[in-house]
Amino acid sequence: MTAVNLVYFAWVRERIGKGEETLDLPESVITAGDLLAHLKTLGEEYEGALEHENVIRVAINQEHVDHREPIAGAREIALFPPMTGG
Amino acid sequence: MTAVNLVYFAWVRERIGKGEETLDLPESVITAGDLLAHLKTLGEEYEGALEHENVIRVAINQEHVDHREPIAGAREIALFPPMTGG
Amino acid sequence: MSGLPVVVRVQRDDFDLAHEVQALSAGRHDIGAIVTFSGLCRDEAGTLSALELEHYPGMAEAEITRICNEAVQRFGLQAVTAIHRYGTIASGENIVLVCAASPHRQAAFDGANFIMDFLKTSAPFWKKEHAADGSERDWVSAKDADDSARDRWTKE
Amino acid sequence: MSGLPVVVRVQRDDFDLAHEVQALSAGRHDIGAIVTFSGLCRDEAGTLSALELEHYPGMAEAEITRICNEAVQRFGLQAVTAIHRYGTIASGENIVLVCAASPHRQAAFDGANFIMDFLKTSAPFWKKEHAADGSERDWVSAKDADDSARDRWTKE
Repeated sequence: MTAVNLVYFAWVRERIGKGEETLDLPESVITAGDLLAHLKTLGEEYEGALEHENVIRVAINQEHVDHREPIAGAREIALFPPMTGG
Repeated sequence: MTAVNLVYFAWVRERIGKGEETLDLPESVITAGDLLAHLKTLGEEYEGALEHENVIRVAINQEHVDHREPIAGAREIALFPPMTGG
Repeated sequence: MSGLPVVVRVQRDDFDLAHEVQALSAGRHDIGAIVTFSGLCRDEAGTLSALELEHYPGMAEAEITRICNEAVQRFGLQAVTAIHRYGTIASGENIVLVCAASPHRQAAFDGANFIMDFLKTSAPFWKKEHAADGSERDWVSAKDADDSARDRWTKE
Repeated sequence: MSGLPVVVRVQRDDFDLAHEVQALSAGRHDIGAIVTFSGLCRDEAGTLSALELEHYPGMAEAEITRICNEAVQRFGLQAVTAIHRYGTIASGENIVLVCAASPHRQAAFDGANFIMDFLKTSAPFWKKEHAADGSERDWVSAKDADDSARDRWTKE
């Protein structure tokens, strides 16, 4: 098990019901996509927030990554909807 | 003979040696191009200023026109080089 | 070009366009063109009173800086300033400012346009609408048109 | 849109960017984007001290107004301000300002860009260079690149 800091923004944050948390992840969680699948097993709120996995954006250590990106070594993983700034 | 007000700008003005003048034009001068040809008969300074006729821009009553434009009814005809504002 | 030509700020407070342009160009005689883009909160025909701007602190600054540096390289910009606000922004107020300076006009236009297109699609900011009747509306959805606007820069 | 959305001035004095943007957008909550273009006198690596701007009074205003009105129509702009200076303009100083406001960002960018491209090639202004050593240099030549920039707007 490795502990990782997770941060959530916008409606992902609202649906999960918190802005951040530290979770122990099973070793079977290798990629960002694996992380999303794992989170969806943790409860209805996660399931609701991450229902449409393909729209969820992932950043590792504050850099955008693909869902196929390995999360090994991540200090901080962020999950959020498509951005609407500007 | 009809009298017309002519105005000159930039190096056309400098080469002709004046900014404006009123000239009586022979009736054979129908178009803006005819005007350029006529002016070139009036002296070396006009010849020098209008040597490359195709680069000289013409405005009639403060609107850009083609060299083929008839000048009948013009209150003011301006001759100037390609513009370099902005 | 002296020092770092890119200034990025993510802040709650409003910004002052004139001050930023002044800072960008002060003492310089080699700039030929400055293009500024100000993005404002529209009231959507009176139905919207404000936007709530959420952002990812740290990553927001980093991502905008990355985009600006890419624009400096790509368009040969002399200086860039980009400021993005967060928090509650009432209709009529400023949201974002981009200033791009260059010797020539098209580079300044393209640089500012490029920065805005990428900022829209990759800087971590999210907008929630507050309706004029006091109710909270939903999060603004990302637009396909914004992805298309971004993608035209890689199509050439 | 209330009143005439186009303001054009041809003047000897400098202008104030912040004041013009303020005047353009004051009291409005329907503007989403304002793009400004400032054209400045470059010193050409220290060789140029000033530009002498000659213009055709009357026609200069008329031509810029025509261009701005065309941009309002074509890009659906909410407001446009265009100011062009004449007389002696030292390096580092402003020559021209264009501000374009629109609900959406690309229209504001395109509107300001369009106005500058046509202003360059059809507004009756001419620049003469003053060298840094005090001598008067020649008139600036029109550039083919400026004609090309203008012509791209009619090629689509």
